[in-house]
Amino acid sequence: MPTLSLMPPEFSVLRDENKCIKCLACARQCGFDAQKYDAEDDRLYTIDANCVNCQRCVSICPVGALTIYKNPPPMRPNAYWSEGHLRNIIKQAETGGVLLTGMGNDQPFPSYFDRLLLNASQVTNPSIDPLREPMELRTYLGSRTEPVTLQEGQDEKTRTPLVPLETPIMFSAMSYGSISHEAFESLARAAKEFGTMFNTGEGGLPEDLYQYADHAVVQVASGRFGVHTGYLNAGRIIEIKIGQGAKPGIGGHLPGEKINAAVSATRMIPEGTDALSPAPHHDIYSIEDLKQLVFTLKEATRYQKPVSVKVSAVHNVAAIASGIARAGADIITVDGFRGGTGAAPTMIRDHVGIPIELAIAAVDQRLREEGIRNQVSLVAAGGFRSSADVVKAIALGADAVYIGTAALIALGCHLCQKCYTGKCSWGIATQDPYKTRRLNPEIGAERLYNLLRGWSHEIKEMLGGMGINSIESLRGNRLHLRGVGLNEVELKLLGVKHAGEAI
Amino acid sequence: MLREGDYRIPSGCAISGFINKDGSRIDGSSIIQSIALMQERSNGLGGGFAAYGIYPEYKDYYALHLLFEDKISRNQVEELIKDNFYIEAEDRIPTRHVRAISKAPLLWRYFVTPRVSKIHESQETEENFMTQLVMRINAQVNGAYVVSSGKNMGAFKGVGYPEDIGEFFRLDEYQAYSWIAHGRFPTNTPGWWGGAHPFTLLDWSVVHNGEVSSYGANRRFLEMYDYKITLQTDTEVIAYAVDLLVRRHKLPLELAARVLAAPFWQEIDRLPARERDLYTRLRVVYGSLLLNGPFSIIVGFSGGIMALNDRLKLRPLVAASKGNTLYVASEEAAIREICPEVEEVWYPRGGEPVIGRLEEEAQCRLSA
Amino acid sequence: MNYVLIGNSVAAVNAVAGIREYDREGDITIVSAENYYAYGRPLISYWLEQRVHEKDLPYRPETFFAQNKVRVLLGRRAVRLDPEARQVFLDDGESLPYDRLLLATGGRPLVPPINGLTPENHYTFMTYDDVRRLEKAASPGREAVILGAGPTGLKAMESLVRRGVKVTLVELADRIWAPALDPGAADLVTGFLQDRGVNIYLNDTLEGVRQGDNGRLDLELKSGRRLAADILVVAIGVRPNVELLQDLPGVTINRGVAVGPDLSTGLPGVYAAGDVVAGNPPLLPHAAIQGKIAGRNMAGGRETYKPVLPYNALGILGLHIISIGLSAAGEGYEILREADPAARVYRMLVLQDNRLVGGLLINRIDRAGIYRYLIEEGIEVTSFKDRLLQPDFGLLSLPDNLWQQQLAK
Amino acid sequence: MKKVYARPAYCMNCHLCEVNCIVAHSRSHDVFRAYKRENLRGTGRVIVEEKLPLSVAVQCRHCTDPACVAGCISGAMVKDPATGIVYCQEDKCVGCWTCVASCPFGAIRPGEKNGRPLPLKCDLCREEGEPACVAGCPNRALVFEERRAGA
Repeated sequence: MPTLSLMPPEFSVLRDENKCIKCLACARQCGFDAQKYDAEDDRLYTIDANCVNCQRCVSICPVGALTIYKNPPPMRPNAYWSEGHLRNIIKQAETGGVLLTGMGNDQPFPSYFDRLLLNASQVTNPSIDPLREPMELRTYLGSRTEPVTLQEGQDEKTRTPLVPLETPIMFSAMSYGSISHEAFESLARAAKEFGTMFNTGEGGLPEDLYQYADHAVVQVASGRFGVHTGYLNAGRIIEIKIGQGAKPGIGGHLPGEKINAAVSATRMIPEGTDALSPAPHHDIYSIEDLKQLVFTLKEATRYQKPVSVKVSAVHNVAAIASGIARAGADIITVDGFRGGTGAAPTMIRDHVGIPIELAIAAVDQRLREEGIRNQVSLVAAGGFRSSADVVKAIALGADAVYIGTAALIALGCHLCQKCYTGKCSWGIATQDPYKTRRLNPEIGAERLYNLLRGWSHEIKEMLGGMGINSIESLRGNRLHLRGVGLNEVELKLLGVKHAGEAI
Repeated sequence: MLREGDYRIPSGCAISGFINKDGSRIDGSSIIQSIALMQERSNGLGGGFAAYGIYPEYKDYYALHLLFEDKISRNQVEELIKDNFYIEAEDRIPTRHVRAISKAPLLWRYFVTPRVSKIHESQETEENFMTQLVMRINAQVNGAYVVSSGKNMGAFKGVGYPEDIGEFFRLDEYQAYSWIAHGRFPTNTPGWWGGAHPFTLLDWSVVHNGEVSSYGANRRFLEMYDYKITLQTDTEVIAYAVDLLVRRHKLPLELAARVLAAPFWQEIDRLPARERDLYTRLRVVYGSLLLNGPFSIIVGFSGGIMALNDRLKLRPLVAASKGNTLYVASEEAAIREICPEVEEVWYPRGGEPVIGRLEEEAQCRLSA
Repeated sequence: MNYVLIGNSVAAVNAVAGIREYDREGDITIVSAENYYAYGRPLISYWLEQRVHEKDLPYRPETFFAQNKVRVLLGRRAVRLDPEARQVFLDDGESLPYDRLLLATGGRPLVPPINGLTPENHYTFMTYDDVRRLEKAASPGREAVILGAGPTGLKAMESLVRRGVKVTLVELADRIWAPALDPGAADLVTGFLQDRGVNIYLNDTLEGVRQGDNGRLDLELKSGRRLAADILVVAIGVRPNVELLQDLPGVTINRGVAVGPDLSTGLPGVYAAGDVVAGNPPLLPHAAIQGKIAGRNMAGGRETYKPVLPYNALGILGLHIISIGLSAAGEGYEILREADPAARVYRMLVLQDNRLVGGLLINRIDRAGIYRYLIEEGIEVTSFKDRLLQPDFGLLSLPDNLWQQQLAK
Repeated sequence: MKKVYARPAYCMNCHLCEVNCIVAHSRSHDVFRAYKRENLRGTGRVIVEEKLPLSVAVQCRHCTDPACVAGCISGAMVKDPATGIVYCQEDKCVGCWTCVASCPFGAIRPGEKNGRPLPLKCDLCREEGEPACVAGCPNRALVFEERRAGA
């Protein structure tokens, strides 16, 4: 590293000395060595260059003495050579490395959620008041056997049970190791309490959290970390992870520093070694290989666990999804280009994949055209920011959605995008015991529960407004969507009319 | 002016129907009287009837009721029919002049039976072959529309108040063991005869009051099963849904009703294990066929009728009985109008089907 | 149940509380030789220097006795006990029957026979009456000699110095407060006092007292030194007031009254607590704890008194000293020590077999109780010995199970 | 009785319990005045001990038989028989610090207020309902609850 950085600090921390009571909470809580205390002089000071704007100090300061400012661009404004490009280039000139980042794509690509509007009932049919009438969000995931036959229990032994969700929102795959035990437990507890699912991600399920396994989607990824028969049978759903929205086409890398004893035991790898997930599964080089793995997992669990296959939303996702359905999967999970990650090369995160809205529309339409939509559940992931996004996704054709980033934000994440450093000040994306304890799973679970509760209630309100009292009547019901500012191709792909067009 | 099929048309309506379970047949004057009483619920933009048991002499033939806007379409359709069917009889549907009715299309009926070779060619069952042909005509032949296609039944519908339509079609001259009727209140004025109720497929006929908010979900589900949705009306998807569930997936009508107006999960959760399993499967597998939003419907079919309300009972539906006759209607007055001394009157709960079937003996007699 | 408590100091008051935990109704009578409601004896030095006023002396508010339904007989002395009849006789002839009796008579100052020493020409430093008498003499500019540089002598010294009296301490041992201060600490404290104008004579004692014509005392020390003084305070120790039980069959007197683990004496229904008990250090915490336990046991409790090691917190002229257990030990013990003479800080821990047996803290006394806990519980400190004198020493310095157990209390 | 229990697994070493304690025990009940006018920094009655990554807030356990009460020479330190709260009647304290030597948790520190001695110890915010340290703990590392002895 050169001693002189060509780049001035991105952020400045301002301390209002009139307010500061020198309780030192900021210095104790800063995860990035930006807040310092000099005991000899009884003086607090900051090293701005270290600040990542995670807002931990600002949040913890009992007197509101701290503000973090984004420094003005260190250059003459240039619409083409943006500050981001400049900083990246200089960083790479200094390090020669691949740019790494965390969380989801933060670039200003269009959001189709923001170009879709919902319908509501007026006069000709009544809206339904969720406070007065039952409003059903229960959603089942899995393959539907049709037609329904009356012979009771006739196919019970071979029938893979469907998995009920009390709300069509699950917690995305975030592996133990990439996130702390505390964060992981928060997700697990909230999922169980609310009656939905969390996803273990690719790092296995810690022994002490098996009590939540009946609400776990247990993932099998290319690294096969923590995968054993007990794990597969404990979970409610098994998910084969092929791809991830934040980094389609590439594998994962959890640095050795995050592999402590507990993570090592759960992942079944030596302590302190890097956990490398290969880009492909080395036993899946074709759709028929996938089918083999699907059925291997089904055999291993006596056909009692629905198998999900998770792919990134890429250009030909509809065809891929069809293949997955025909390979025997019960659930297809599609992760859009806004999906988050603990660590990804910046260029991949920001420039690969397609928006989840288009992917949902394409996959749902394709499966319907092939008449196999009822054979699989479609789960969408990647950048769900609100209950309205969820409603729009379901209207486009998803059965349920995964939320990851939103869940982390509920847990305290401030999107500083430094997950890959393992220094997370909020105790989420770290294994540092000084920081993980900042996330009390009791509180974490409560906050996540509250989020699900709030969103679910909003979904009910929106459904009621549309005159619908059950979520399945929204699924794929694109008539309740209208586009704004979308061109004809976009409207056609999404299968929606433009706002202003009649029903 | 866009018409049915070009976009969705919500409407409010009046419905009425009855069945003589002993199979005795009566003419159409009483159903006209009943539906006429609810004129308030219609606006003169659509009325229609379905009648069962009206063609005993052709009971083994599919009775195709067709409307044509012009001769070109009629020629096209007739070619199609000749290609695929033996035609036992054909004629113009008898009408009489009614002042309120104008701009009637050409109305024809054909009593047909499919050519076996064509069925083989299609690699489908006879009934699927029939439905596909009907949908092909509706979707592909501009200006032609199949009003009904069942056996020993027929639908009669058009633009106007239902009593005028009944008069126009001379329903007083038909004898049927069950009649259903519809007076329409669309919230726009497409003025197309095909858009009136009932909607039919094979021997299913559906009249409907309400607006189904789940239409998009229902429709896209049915499309997976090769139903060509042409009218964009709720009634059409209801008819197809019943056809899928009962004819193709072999569910008893009672259970099909539990799909269209599914019990709430909280009710299902309280059921004994076996029933819970069945009802859970019904909802899970056919969730997309749940008719969400306000509706009351009467479904007519060979040998019976079924009335059903949405599960919140957001639209009116009354049932009554006297002797062997079961009446259902939007309003009690519409029943009392034709049967002043009903023995029993009740208001079916939301989601609870009211089904009337021909007695076994009558069934045998009619199909003999 | 009829309870009679002889004595009205800390032990008796705590006995009342102890009794009332078990028995809300029984009659309680306190016989107090002093004319005051119970007060903390150590407060007398604060009273003398006017940091505490008479109204603040009471150990418990007067309402305490009413609330607990206690009859208090002030200024009455118990003179005879009839264990057979279960009666105690007072100096005015009244007799009180008892079912349970507590002997909490405490002790009195030890005054050795010294030539010329009379009750009139010296002061003791134990009771409120003592300091009320002393107050009259202790005016600024006068000179006082205090015999004995133990905690009592030192507190007397402090209050007299604060009143402007010039004080000389005479101590028989080779250092002040030898049972609590090791030589290093004693030096520090001695230096501190000398800086404040206190004369200190060690290895010396008083041999004779003469009253001069001017009313001043002429004191002759063993070393031959002669001291002139206006005030002589004798503070060399206390003697238990055991007279009531003297010579009664079944009672063992060994300086104090011998008691069983439940604090009962050999006489049926008779208990003892506080300074009167044999082997008990004459310290307030011990009296309080024993009083409470004796009270409970008198009323039906079955509690054992686990002897508490002596500990003392003493402030003298702004210097704070906490001594615990064998705080003055040296030879044969492992000593951990930290001293900062400039700040007059001295911290010393005494270990034996890797267990703390004593501690002495001067001027940096935070968390002292944790050392006392380790000493009392006899906890092995090998694993955290190096942390004992660290500035951030605390509960977390102890092994996990210990601090967890402490915090769960 | 209800006491404050520390849950070290969730103590994140922010020391805000100390700040909240100080404010609650200040004259002004205002954080700025408490620190900047009343100069109360460092006078928390709860002590956050650090052995990083571990930290824990230590405070009075309100013992059944409190050694500090037994040891108090002036009768200032008492245990309220009704509430069980051990607290110091400040105007009676003479500052001998026997309580400091008595407390097996080291939960009493010598302090002063307006030139008078004041033992810094938790009084469970006697008149305030939920103690300020518990109410303000951002991570519920402190709880105010009744636990059965030995539980």
